[in-house]
Amino acid sequence: MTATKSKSLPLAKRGLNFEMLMWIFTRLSALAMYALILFAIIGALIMGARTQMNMADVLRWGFMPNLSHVQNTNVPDIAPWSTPFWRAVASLLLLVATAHGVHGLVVICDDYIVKPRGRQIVRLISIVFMIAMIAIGLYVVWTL
Amino acid sequence: MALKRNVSLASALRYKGQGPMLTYILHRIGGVGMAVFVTVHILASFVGGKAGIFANSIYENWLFQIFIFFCVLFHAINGLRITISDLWPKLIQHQREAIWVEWAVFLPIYGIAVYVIIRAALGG
Amino acid sequence: MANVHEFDVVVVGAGGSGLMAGLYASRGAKTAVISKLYPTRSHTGAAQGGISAAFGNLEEDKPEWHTYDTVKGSDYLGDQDAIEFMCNEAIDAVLELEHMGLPFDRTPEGRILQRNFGGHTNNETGKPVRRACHAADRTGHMILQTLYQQCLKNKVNFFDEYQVLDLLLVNGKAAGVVAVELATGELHTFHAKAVIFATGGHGRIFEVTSNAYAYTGDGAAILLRRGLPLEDMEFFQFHPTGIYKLGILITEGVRGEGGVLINGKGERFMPKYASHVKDLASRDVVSRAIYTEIREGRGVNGQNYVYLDSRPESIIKYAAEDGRTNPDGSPYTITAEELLKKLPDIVDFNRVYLGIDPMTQMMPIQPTAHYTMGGIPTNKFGEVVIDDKNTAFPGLYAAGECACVSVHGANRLGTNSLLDLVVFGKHAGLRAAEYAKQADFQKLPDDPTAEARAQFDGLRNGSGKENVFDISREMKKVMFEDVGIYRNEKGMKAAIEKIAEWKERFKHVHIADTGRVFNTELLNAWELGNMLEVADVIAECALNRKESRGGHSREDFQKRDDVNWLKHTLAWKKNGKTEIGYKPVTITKYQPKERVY
Amino acid sequence: MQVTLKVFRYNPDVDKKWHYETYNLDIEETERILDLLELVKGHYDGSLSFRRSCAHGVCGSDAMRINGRNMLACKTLVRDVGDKIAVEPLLGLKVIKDLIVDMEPFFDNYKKVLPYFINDSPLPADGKERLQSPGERARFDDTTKCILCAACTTSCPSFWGSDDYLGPAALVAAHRFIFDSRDEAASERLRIISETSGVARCHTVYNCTMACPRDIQITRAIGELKMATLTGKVD
Ligand SMILES: Cc1cc2nc3c(=O)[nH]c(=O)nc-3n(C[C@H](O)[C@H](O)[C@H](O)COP(=O)(O)OP(=O)(O)OC[C@H]3O[C@@H](n4cnc5c(N)ncnc54)[C@H](O)[C@@H]3O)c2cc1C
Ligand code: HEM
Ligand code: SF4
Ligand code: F3S
Ligand code: FES
Repeated sequence: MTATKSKSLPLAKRGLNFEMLMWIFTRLSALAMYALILFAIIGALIMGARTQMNMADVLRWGFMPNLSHVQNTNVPDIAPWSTPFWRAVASLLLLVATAHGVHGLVVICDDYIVKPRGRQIVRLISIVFMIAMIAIGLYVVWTL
Repeated sequence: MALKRNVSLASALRYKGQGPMLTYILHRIGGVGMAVFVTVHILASFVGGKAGIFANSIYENWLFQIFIFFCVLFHAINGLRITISDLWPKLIQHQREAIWVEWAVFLPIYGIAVYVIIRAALGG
Repeated sequence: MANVHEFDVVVVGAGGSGLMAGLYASRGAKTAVISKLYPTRSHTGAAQGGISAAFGNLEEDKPEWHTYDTVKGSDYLGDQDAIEFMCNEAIDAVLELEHMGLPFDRTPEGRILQRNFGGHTNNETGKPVRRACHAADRTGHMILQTLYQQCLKNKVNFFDEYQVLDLLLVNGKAAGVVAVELATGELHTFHAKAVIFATGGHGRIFEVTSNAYAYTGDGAAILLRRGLPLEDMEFFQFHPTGIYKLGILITEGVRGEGGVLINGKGERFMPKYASHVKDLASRDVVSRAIYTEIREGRGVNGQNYVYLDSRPESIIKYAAEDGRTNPDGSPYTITAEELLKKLPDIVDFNRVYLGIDPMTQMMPIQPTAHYTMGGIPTNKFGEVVIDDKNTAFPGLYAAGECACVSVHGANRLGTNSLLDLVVFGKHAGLRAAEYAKQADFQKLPDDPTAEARAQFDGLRNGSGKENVFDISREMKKVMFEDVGIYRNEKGMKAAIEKIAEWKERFKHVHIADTGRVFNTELLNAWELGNMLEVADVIAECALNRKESRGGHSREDFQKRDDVNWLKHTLAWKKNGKTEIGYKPVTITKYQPKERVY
Repeated sequence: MQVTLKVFRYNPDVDKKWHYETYNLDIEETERILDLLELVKGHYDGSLSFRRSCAHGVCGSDAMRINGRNMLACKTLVRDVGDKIAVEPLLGLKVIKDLIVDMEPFFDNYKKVLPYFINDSPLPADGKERLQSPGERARFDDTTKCILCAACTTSCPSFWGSDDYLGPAALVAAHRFIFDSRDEAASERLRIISETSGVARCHTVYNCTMACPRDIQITRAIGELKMATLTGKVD
């Protein structure tokens, strides 16, 4: 008997679909959020947050590296905190978190709403909602 | 006539699942909690004005902080556990240990945070 | 008429034999499979050890040896033409299962793995031979699942949870069956050209049994009521190793892997009774040996059980004693890990029901009522035959444990039943479909459900003084003690009298449930009626046969008597009385001789 | 030993609503819950209805909720659950009578995943078995053990939500064939289980794994399926 041969099905045959793509997106986005948050926290510490901010403020910044999250702190110079770089990081986090969160809500709805029509409606609403949130979020991030 | 299949929330919660069922419920609460919070937060920053101030007063309420921090922390830690065991299905056989570790990480951090929040609330 | 369904072939029962029959019949005819349980709940799923076929994947083996072993195992009461037919078909039958996807355990070369089983030997050396193809200790489960799955694939029509109550015979031909739909309590008539019975056995008439609650002999009783005979009902197999008191089966595979029986004094006793194959002697021999030990006071702690020892160190010790070797000639050894892989469910049963670990502790065991050798007489094509000349009854077929071909004669070898299901289930299905092609529907009686309804009404309208549970418990006890492993005239006569008494009491049972939906109380009562019917025939036939042979051992006639009793029993019910006739045994190659293991 | 047995009762022919009935029984601690139910049926109330057949945990008839958790009544001894015993029907399926639930949606889901061996290639030239190494055989051993008792599926919150979720038992069946080296329809099955009603609805709640009387590592099997739908690797 020959050794076990490895078996892999081509993509076209197994027809990978949206459901599973979103499933893996949820996990990968979770990891991405960890990475981004960690990145923002390290950034804050490098920028001097150790002495000028308390832990809660650092975390708040970490979860959304947005200028408004440092305005109430003792940081003397908030200019380095509002560079396009940090705005970009914040935007990325916003995109990832909104997609993750909205899809999460869709998943929850799927558990209870079964009729194809109902599911369509949920998906429609959530897409509109997601786009709106991203637009508003980006506006806030880039204009504040 | 047969009884309907509907599972009421009460009977669902009475089912004696174990650790993972509890984490699933809390994860779900955490996820929804955060989604609602983030939405309101973004909208509040966007609208500003009176509504914004009102929203901010909610965030500053210590009870709310305890709740939202729970959502964030638990969802994040539990989400990491899920992600790891999903990406490496072989690790699923260690799920019991994973749940222990999860609580061991979550409880002290959350405990300290709650302490800080309450102290701040009493002090302020 | 409401609730009348029309099919060419109707199969009653969805165990291994029923599914096989349904699968094959549906290829040539419009077929329905009716079962009182969901098909996957059938008792075939409980079979553990294996299914035999002389592949010789591990050591030399051939179908002729298998044939001879089966003839010898049957104590020469098996019909040799049918046995030869079955053993020759075995290889293809098992291969077909494999081709259907059945996950057999494998040899390193990737072929089907086989193990030893009682009574299966190399005819030249007399040593046990590895003939039982298996999937861990869940072979029956895999067969049942695989066949059910193939039936789904082939879109067989199932009527799940319909209990058949009556067989319709018109103009001397089968015309269909009547069944109750459990979920609604409604009676349905299945109008058919051919009917196949595959309803399994009736071990539930005994107190300690490995059999399912569903094993109440429905098929046999229905045919009996319709005036058809049953064959060799006195032969019932007691499996040597059931869990003490519970009767849950511990497969012979344990001994196949090297386990041994130990009495209360800590001695291995089987060599005394079967010097060649010892613990792997055929079941009747081993069961009697255990009982003899117990009767002579060598049970464990003076109780009526002995030990089955499957601890790896014991296995290795006794294997060395026996000079047992691996196929390559090296001494036989086994580790706890390997054993766990080969017998996972056995380990599980011990843990759950006894709280012991068979790797470090011995299992308390006692013989348990296990298998119905007798049943509905058929020929090797599954056609029901109704007299000593083997006249087939048109349109009526039977297969599996409820049938008596007879390939098992007075004692069945382990693993031969699963084989029987697959081989004769298939042929019954093929034959029935073939018959249905050229036959016409018989006209149904005006009120086809009358008889079934009358039976139910009878149960509901008695005086309501008697309790089904009590009658059934008394019956089980008496049958196990007096018509069990050892039998004598006095005990059996008393049992027959008691059966008559219970039958009288049964007419007055109390049925509290007046509903229609899942009236399990009514159905259990109806099943008790079947068991009483079958128990009666068993006791009468056993009393009548004045010899000891295979599973039938009489203390008052201890020897096999080929001059007077080398013949099958046929039993009819006429006006409430059992009538007994005989049928010759087909002997082709193997003349009866003394049976030593 | 004295136990109290509280049983969920509902008889559609007479009751409008379900209720509990309590029985005080004197039994051995080594008796099965199934034995207690038989005793009640035999001596207290013959109308009590439940399914059972094999009585030793291999047929899958008698899955029910015992003290709030899905188990087989025949594989649970009194000593495992204590002297206060509550018995209720499975969740998420219609209750037809007492402890009997409507199994059709469960079996319908099972049937959706093509739960049968598919290999239309010609048989080996020698007409014998399709070869399979012990390793390949071991790959899917765990999921061949399923007895379709429904304990898993009816313990799953996703299934409680809606029975269009295939549920763990159906996924176990899919696993059994997808990872069988001899089977050729893995891709069709993967497509089926990656629909909205499939593996994506499993939130790793583990209730299934803990309920399974056959000790099948269901959550792990589902995990392997999830990865297989993404990577296409089925060995
Ligand atoms: C514990 C155990 C272990 C065994 N191990 C082995 C082994 O290792 N090797 C071996 O060869 N043999 C073994 N046997 C024997 C073998 O498993 C059985 O003889 C065989 O499975 C019987 O199959 P069957 O198809 O005749 O009946 P079953 O599989 O029992 O099927 C009977 C069917 O009939 C249906 N039915 C019954 N009455 C009615 C009715 N009135 N109306 C409608 N439907 C009805 C039932 O629902 C069921 O579907 C074992 C038996 C037991 C009990
Ligand atoms: C580090 C941060 C995060 C991690 C590690 C994480 C991880 C996960 C994972 C793994 C899931 C899938 C759970 C499942 O399928 O059972 C999930 C679901 C979900 N997440 Fe997150 N998440 C994070 C942040 C967020 C944020 C910021 C939101 C809100 C905006 C959010 C909202 C949700 C929602 C609503 C669900 C669906 C819950 C469910 O299906 O039960 N998550 N999360
Ligand atoms: S996987 Fe386990 S719990 Fe689920 S149906 Fe199969 S045996 Fe029952
Ligand atoms: S309980 Fe349900 S959510 Fe998944 S792990 Fe089991 S199927
Ligand atoms: S009665 Fe068969 S599993 Fe419990």
